[in-house]
Amino acid sequence: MSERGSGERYWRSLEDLGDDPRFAEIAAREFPSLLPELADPRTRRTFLKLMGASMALAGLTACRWPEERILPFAKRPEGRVPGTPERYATAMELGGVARGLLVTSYDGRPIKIEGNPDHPGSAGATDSIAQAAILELFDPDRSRHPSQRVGGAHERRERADYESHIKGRIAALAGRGRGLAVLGEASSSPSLARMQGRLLRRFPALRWYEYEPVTRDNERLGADIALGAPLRTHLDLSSADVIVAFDADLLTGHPDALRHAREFAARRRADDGAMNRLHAVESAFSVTGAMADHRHAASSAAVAAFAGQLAAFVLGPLGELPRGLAQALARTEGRATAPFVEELADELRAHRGRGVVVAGPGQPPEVHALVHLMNDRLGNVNRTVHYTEDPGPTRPSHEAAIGELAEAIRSGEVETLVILGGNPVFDAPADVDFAGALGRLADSVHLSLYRNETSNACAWHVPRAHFLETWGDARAWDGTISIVQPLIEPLWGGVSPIELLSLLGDGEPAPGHDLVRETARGYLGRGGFESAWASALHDGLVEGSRLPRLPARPDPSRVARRVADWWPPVTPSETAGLEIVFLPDPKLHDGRFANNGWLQELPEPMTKMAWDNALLVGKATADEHGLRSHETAVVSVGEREIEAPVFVMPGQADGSLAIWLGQGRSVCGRVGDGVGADAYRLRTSGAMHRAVGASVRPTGKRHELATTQDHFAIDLLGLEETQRRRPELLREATLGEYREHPDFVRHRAHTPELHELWKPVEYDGYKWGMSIDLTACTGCSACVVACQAENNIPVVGKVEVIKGREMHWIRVDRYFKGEPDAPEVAFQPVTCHHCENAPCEQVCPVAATLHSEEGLNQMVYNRCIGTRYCSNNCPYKVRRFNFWNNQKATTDLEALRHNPEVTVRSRGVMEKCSYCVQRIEAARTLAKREDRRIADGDVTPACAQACPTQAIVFGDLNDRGSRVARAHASQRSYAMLEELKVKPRTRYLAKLRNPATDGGGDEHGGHA
Amino acid sequence: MGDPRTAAAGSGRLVGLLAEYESVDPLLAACRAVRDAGYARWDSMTPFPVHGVDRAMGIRRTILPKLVFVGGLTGALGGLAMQWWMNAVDYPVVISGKPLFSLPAQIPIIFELTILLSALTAFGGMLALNGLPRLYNPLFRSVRFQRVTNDRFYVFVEADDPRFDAERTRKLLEATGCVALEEIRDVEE
Amino acid sequence: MRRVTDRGTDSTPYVFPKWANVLRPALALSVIGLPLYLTLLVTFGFSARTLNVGYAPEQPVPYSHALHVGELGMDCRYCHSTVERSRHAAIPPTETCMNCHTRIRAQSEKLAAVRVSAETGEPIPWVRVHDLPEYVYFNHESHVSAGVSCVSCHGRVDTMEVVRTVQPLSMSWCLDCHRNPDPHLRPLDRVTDLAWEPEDRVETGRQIREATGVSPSTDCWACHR
Amino acid sequence: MTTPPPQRAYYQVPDQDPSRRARLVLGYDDFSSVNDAVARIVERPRPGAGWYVGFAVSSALLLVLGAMVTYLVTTGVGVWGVNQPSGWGFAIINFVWWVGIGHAGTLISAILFLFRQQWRTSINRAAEAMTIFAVICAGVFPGIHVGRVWFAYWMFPLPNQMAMWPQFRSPLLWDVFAVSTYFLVSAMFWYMGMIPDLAMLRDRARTRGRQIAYGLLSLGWVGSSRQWHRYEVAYLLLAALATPLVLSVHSVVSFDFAVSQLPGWHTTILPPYFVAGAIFSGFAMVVTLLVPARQFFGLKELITVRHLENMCKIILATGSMVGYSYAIEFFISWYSGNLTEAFVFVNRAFGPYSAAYWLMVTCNVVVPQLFWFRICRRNMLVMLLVCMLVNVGMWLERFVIVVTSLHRDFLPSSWGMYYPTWVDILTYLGSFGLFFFLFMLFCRYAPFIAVAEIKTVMPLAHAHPPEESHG
Repeated sequence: MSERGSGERYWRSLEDLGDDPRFAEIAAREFPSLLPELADPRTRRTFLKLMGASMALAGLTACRWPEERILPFAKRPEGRVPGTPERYATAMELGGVARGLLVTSYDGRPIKIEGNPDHPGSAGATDSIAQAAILELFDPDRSRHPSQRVGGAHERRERADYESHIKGRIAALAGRGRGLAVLGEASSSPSLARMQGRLLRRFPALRWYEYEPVTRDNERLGADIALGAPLRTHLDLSSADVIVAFDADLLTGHPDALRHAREFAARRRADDGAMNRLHAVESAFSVTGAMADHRHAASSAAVAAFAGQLAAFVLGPLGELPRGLAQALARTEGRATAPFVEELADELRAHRGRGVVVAGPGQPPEVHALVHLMNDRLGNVNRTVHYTEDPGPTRPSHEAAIGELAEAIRSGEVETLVILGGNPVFDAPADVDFAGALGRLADSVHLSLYRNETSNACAWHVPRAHFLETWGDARAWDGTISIVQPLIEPLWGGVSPIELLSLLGDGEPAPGHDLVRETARGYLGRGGFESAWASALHDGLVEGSRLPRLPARPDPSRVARRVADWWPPVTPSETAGLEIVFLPDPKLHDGRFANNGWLQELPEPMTKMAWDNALLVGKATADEHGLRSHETAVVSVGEREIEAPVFVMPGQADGSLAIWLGQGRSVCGRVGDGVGADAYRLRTSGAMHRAVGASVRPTGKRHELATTQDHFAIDLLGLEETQRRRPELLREATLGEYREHPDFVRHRAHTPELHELWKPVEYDGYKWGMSIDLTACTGCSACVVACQAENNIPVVGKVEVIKGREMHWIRVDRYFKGEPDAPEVAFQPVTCHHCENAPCEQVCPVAATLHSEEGLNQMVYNRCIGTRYCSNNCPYKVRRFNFWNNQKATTDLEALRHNPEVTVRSRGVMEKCSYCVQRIEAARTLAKREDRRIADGDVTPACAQACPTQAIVFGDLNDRGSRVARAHASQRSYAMLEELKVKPRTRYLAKLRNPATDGGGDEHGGHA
Repeated sequence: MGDPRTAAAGSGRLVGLLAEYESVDPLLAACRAVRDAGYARWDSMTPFPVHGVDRAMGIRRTILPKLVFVGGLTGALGGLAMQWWMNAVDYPVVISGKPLFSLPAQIPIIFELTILLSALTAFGGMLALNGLPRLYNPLFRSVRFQRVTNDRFYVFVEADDPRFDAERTRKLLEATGCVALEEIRDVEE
Repeated sequence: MRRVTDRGTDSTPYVFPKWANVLRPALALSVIGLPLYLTLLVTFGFSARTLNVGYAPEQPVPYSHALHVGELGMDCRYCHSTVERSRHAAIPPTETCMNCHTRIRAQSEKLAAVRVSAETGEPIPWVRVHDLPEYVYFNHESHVSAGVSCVSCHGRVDTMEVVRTVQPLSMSWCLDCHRNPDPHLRPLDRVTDLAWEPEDRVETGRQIREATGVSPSTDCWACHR
Repeated sequence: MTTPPPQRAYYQVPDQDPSRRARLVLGYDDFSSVNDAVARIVERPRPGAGWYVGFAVSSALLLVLGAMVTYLVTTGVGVWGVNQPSGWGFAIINFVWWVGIGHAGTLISAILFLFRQQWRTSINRAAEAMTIFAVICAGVFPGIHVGRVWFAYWMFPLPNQMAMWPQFRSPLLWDVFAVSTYFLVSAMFWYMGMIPDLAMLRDRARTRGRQIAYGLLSLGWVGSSRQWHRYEVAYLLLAALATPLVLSVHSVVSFDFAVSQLPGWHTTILPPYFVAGAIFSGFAMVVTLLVPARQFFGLKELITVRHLENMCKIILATGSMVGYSYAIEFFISWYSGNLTEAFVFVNRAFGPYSAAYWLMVTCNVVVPQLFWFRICRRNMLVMLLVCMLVNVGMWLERFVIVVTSLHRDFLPSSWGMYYPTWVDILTYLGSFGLFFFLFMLFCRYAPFIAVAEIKTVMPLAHAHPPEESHG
C-alpha cells in the first residue's frame, strides 16, 4: 500500500505518457512509481505501446489492426466498460498439444488465465504451467529486440535488419532452396502446417526437422509396431474400472492429463458405493502413483519386465498369446515373477472392456506394443481406449531428427538454419553436440521468447511473440482446433512462427491474423465463414474439429517378433550398475519455463521441493551409496557426469535414480540462471528416457534444498508424532471400511463434546464455506499457482523458502504413510479455514483481522501493524507475513499482471486466503444489478476454478441446495482439529482408497 | 557552641525564626513547646522522617489517601467505560465469534488503569499538597540550614503567625535548648 | 564531639530567584496539557478533513462544470457515462467533447488542448481531484444505483468553475453514511440532480431505504481487500 | 575511602542486638558520615578508570543497538530469524526476559517495605534503578518487533479518521497497558524516593552547575515534618499500589502465551510460574549488579553480606518454585491426556532444542541449590557466578517457551525450525548497552543509596525513652 505521496507522483508520470485516465485509474493501484523506469526511453515506448493496446481493445483510439475485432466471451455483456474485466477464449500450445484457455483481461491487460469450460481437454480446469503463463508474458527478461552475432557477442538490431537479411538469403538461395533448413518444435497448428507446406512447395529441397526434448515418440513407435501406424491413443477413464499404469503419469504428466484427472476423480467419490481401482507400476514416485490403490516401485526396466509378464498372464489364459512371444516371455532370466502381476491379470480379465492398460512415454516401444495387444484382447479398445490419427504421421522421431540435422550441418548440406522456438543447444542429446554443429554454421536464425543458450549460438536472434500476444491456432489432444487470439499487442515487437515462415516463404511478412484466417477458411468452410469464425473465437474452439476415431487391430505376430528381439529388458544389477531415469520437470517441462518464478517457487507435489531439481534416490540405494538429502553427489554415465543435490525420496525404486530435465539453465534470466543441475548433459540419443550403467558417489558437499515439508527428514521424535497425528488430520478409509462404517470419520479421532460458552453469532445472510474432497485431490498444485496469480502473491526466492517464509495462500500438504520403501501418500490442501471462532482475531491488538457479517475472516492489510501474533495463534498456520518489501523487485512491467481487484501488500503486514472475496464482491454487484441473490456457482475461488478434479467446492452454507452445503452434510465430511472448537468454515471430505485386498472395515476406524 | 544570637541571613523582610538542634530528643521537646504555645504557622525540618514528630507537632492526618481512592475509582470506571464504548458501542465488530462485551477480557486493562491513576494521584497529590516544586525558599538563604539534609534538626516559626512576636518567640525557642537561632529574611525587592 | 565533615556549612548556598516558584503552576499545566494537546494534534491535524478538503488542482483544459452542468444543464452521465455500470465514473474520451465542440466554439483558445488531443489521439492529461488510497475499493455503480447522489461526495459540482474536494473522503466519513444512509438516499431519477432538496431528507431517505432494502455494509472487506 | 569507620557499636539499641542479627549499617556512628559515604561517589571529581571502561563499552553497545534498530526499521523484520511457524523470536524472548528482571526492584522496594523489612533500605535504590532501566530495555523490543513500527501507535486508544479503536481482547494490548503502567509507577516510586537525597546532594554541591541541577531535581525539598508526613503516606500508598502491580505485570506478560491456544503456551500455570521466574531473575540481576558495585564504591558497610545473603535465600526459594513449575508442566501435559500438549513437552526435552532445555534446567533449578549452604550464600564469587547462570537460565527459559511451542504446533506439515540471525544477536547485546549505559550514569550522578532511609534505621534516629510529660 504505497502512501498517497507516491500515488500522486505516479499520477503525473502516467499522464505524461498520455494514456487513458481510466487505465491510469486502474493502474494507479498497481505500481508505486513509474519514475525510475521512465528514465529508460525503451520502457517509455513500451508503455506507450501498452496504453495503445489498452485503448485499442477499449475501442477508443486507433490500434494496430483496426479492422480486426476481438469478440468478448459470450457470457460477458457486449461493449466495453472500463474497470470491468472481460474474458477471451484462446489456447496455449505445449509440446504440440493445445490447452483451451479463457483469459481475463482488465482494461487491455491480461491478468488471469483459466481453463475454457467448453474445451473438451480442460473443461474449465488448468494446470500450473498454463496458470503461470501470465507471469511469462510480463517477464522483463524476455528478449526485447532482434540481435546479430558479431564476433563472439550479440549486437542489437532492428526488425528491418533481420527481415532484409532473410530476404537477402532467400534471394541468394538456389531456386530449390538447397542448404536451407528449418528446425521446428512439435506443433499441431494447422496454420503452421499450411505455411510449412507452402514453404516446401516453394523450396522443394528445404529440409524440415522437428525436435522436442520431452518427446512421446515411444508411443508412436509402439503403435507403429502393434497397429502398423503411429496412431494416437486416447483413454476414456470415465468408463474404466481397472487402470494399470506402467511408468505412466496419467494425471499430471500427460497432454490430456486434465481430462484424465477429471474422469478418474469422477469415478472415486463412491457416492454410489463404487470406485475404480488404479494400479501403478513405476520407478519414480508420480502423482499417479500417489493416487494409486496399489503402487509397485520398480526400476524402469523392471517395469517393462512386469509389463511383459502381465501380457503373458493376460493373454495366456485367453489363448491369445502368440508362440514366439510366449517363448520370449518365458525367458525371464531366472527373475521370479511378482505375485501381484498374476492378480493384476486376473483382475483385468475379470473386467474385460472395463479396464485400461497404459504405458508411459519412458517405456520402450515394445512395451507399448504389448499394451496395445493387451487392450485389444481384453476388449478395451473402443470402450476405454480409442485410436486416432496422430498429427504429422510421417515425421521421423525427434531423437532421430536432431541427430540427422546435426549430421547435415557437419556435412555442410545445411547452410542456413531457421530455428522456430526451442532450445536445442541446451536440450539436444549430449552425444549429438548440437552446439558444436551450430557453431560451424555461418547463417542461423533463432526465434524465441527469451535469449537463451541457442540464441547465443546463432547468427541471428529474433524475439518471438508470446501466445497471448499473437494469432495462431492449435489442436488439443483429441484434435479439436482452437484459435489462439492475442490479448495485447506484442510488448517487444515479437513475431510468431507462422509470421516468420510467411516472411521466409513469401519474402514479405503477413500479419498472423490474416494467416490464421486464411487457414481457417480451410476448416471453417466457405459458407458463412464470418459467423463461423466469430463463434470459433467466442467459444475458443472449432466445433466438430475433433480427429475421427479409427478402428485398429494390433498384429500379434509383429508384436511377438519385435518383443522377442528386445526381451528381456536390462534391469539394474551389480553388472549393469544403477539405472537413471530422465523425467520432464513437473514444473518447468523441458526447461523452457525456468525463468518463471511462480513455477520455480511452486513446491513439487511429491517432493515438496521448490527452486531446484535433485537426484531422487530410494532409501535403500541411498544408504548403500552413502547418499544423504541436502548433499550433492556426482552421477556418471559412461564418461559423462554431473553433480546434483540428492533427495532421498520414499517410494523411489531401488537401484533406480531419477532426475528432472530442464533445470541448470545458464542463459535464462534473473530467475532461472544457475538454478538446479542440468541433467541433459547425461542424456544421449538411444537413452533419451533412461540410461543404464550409471554410478553415483557422494561428495559430502552441503546443498540446502528448499523443501516446504520435512517428513522423513526430521528427527525420529517428530516423525513418530507426525505418524500419530496423520490419521486424525487426514482421515481416510478403504472402500470396504466406508461401506461398513459410513460414519468412520467420526471415529478417526476422539473429539471431546464441545459446548458453547456464550451465545454463538448467527449468520443469516450468506454464509460462505468451502469443502475439499481429499479423495479427489491429486496434489497437482494448480490451485497454488492459480491463487498466486489471482491474489498478487509475491515470489520470495529460494533462500526465503528455506527459511520458511513462502507466501502461498494455499498449500498442499503431503503425508507419507507406512514404510519408506513402499509408502502410501495422501494430499491435503490447506488454506485459511475462516473459522467462526477464529483464534487469530482475538489476539490482534488493532482489530486488523475480524469477522464479516457473512462469516469471512477478514484480513485488513491497511490496518495491520504486523505483530504476527495471529499467525502464531493460527492452528492451521495458513497466515503469511511480508517479512520484506516483496514488491521491491517487481518492475512496473511485471506489475501490469497484478489483479487490480486485490491490494498489493506492503512490507510488514500479514496476509492470507480471503476466499477470493473480490470474486464474491463482483458476484454481489452483478446479482444486485440483476436484483437477485447470489446463486450457487456464481462465486468460484481461483483454487476451485483451476482444480482439474473439482475437489474444491465453494458456496453459501445457508443455501441448503448448494454443492458446498451438500458436501458439508456428507458422511465423509469432517473438520480438521475440530477439538479446538474454532468452527472452521472449510471442511474436508475424507479420503477413500480402493485396494484389491480390502478386508472391509477390519478394524473400527483404527482409533488414533 | 556558637552564640545563639547569630546575625540574620540577609536583610530583607523577616519571614521567621529558625532554631537548630543537634539531635532528635531536643527537637521533639521543642516541637511540643511550640505546639503548646499555640503557634499555627510553624514547622520542623529534619534530615529524615523523625518517629513521633507528628504527634509532637500535632499534625493531622493528610487527605491524600482519599484523593488516591478517588483517582483509582476514576481509573477503574474510566477503563471499563472506555473498553465498553469503544468495542461494543462505537464500532462493534465480531471478534472470534465472542460477545461484543465480556468482563473477563476487560479486567486486565481496568486493573492497570486503576493502578495507574491511583499512583499518579498519589505522586501528584503529594507534590501538590507539599507545595512542591518550590525552588525558592527563604530558608535556602541560611548557610546553617544546609545541614537539614545532613545531621541537624530545625524548628521554624513563621513571622506571619498571628502569635509571632520577635522577642517572645525567640525566648520560647531559646528555652528549647537550640544550638543556634537565626532570623530568616526574604530577599529585598 | 562535632566532626564538621559537611563541607556545605562554610559555603554560601545557591538560591534560586523568587520567580522560579512560578515553575510549579507551569509544570502542573504542561503535565496535564501536553498529552491532551498531542491527542488533539493527532486527531485533527492528521484528519482527512484538514488534509483533503479544498484540494482544487488546475486542469489542462479550463473546463467549467458550472457552465456545462449549472447553466447548460447537462446531465453528469452524459460525460461520466459508465457511472451506473462500473466501479469507475470514467472521465470521458475526447470524442465526447468534440461531439459538440466541432460546431460550438470550434476555434476557442481554451479548447486548443482538446482539439490537439482529438487530432493526435493523445489523451488530455486531466489531474485527478478525488483520490482514494490504493487499498480502498469504491464502487460508483453500487452507490448510484442505491440512490446516493453525486452531490453527497462531490458536492455542488454544478456550481464549481474548478472542481475541488468538498468532503474529507476519510474512513470515518464513509462510515457515517454506511451506518446511517437515510440522509443521503434519494429517488434514482434524482441522483444526478445536484440541486434537488426534499423537504425532509431523513424521512425521504428512510422510505427509500425501506422500499429498496438498502443496507450498507460496515464490513472491512466491503471496501478493503 | 576518607573516614575509616570507628569500631564502635550500639548495644543499647534494642532491635540491633548482634547476638541475634547482623547489623544493617556497620561502623557509621553519625548521620553525616553516611552522607559522606554515599555522596562521595557522586562528588569525586572523576570516577575510577573502571567506570570509564564500563561506560565506554556500554556506550559502544548502545550504538550497536541503534544501528541494528535502524537497519531493522529500514529493511524489514526479515533481517531477523523469525518465520512461519515461528512468528516470534529473540525480540519477544528478550522482552519477557528484561521485564522479568525489572521485577526485583519494585518488589524489594514495595513488598519488603510493606512487610517492614528494614534490610531493604540500603539496596532498594539501586534495585529500583535497575528495574526502570530493565523495563526501558524491555520496552524497546515490543516496539520494534512489529512489522510497521510507524503505525505502532494504533495500539493506543486515540481518536482517528479511521474511527477505529484498539481491540481490547488482545493480550498484547493488555501488555502495552501493563508495561507502560509499570514503568510509570516504578519511575515515580524511584524518583520520589530520591527527592530527599537529591536535596542532600544539592546542599553539599560545590559547583554552580550541580547546585542548579540538583536544586531543580530536588524540587526545593526542605524536609519539613509536614512534607515528610505526606511524603511517607504517599510512599506507603505507592508501595501498596506497586505490590499488586508487580505481580500483575508478569501475569499479563504470561497471558501473551497463556491466552493463546498453542500447545505449551495455553496453560493456567503460566502466570504464577512467570511471576516466580521474574522475581527469581530480578534478584539474580540485583546481586549481579550489587556485588561489584559495593566493591567499587566502597559501600561494604551499607550493603552488607546480610543483605546479599537474604537475597540469595529468595533466589533459592523462587528458583525452587520455578523448578516445581517445570515439573508440574510436564506432569499436567501427560495427565491432561492432550497428546498435542504432551508432545510439545517431550519435544522440549528431547527434540531439536533439547540442549537449551537441559541447560535451562541446570541453570535455574540445579545451580541455585548451592544456596542451601551458608558458605555459598556468603561468598561473593559463588554468588556472582550463580546469579549470572540464573540469568542465562531464565533467558533460555523464555527461549524454550517461545520457540519450542511455535516451531512444532498442530500441523506437522507446517513445522519448522527457528535460527537467530546476526541481527538478532547484536540487537540483544545492544540492549545490554542501553541497560548499562543508564546504570553507569545512575551510579555516577544519583544517590546510589537511600540515605534518608538509612538514617531512619540508624540508632541515632530514635528518640531515647521519652521524657514526655503529657500526650
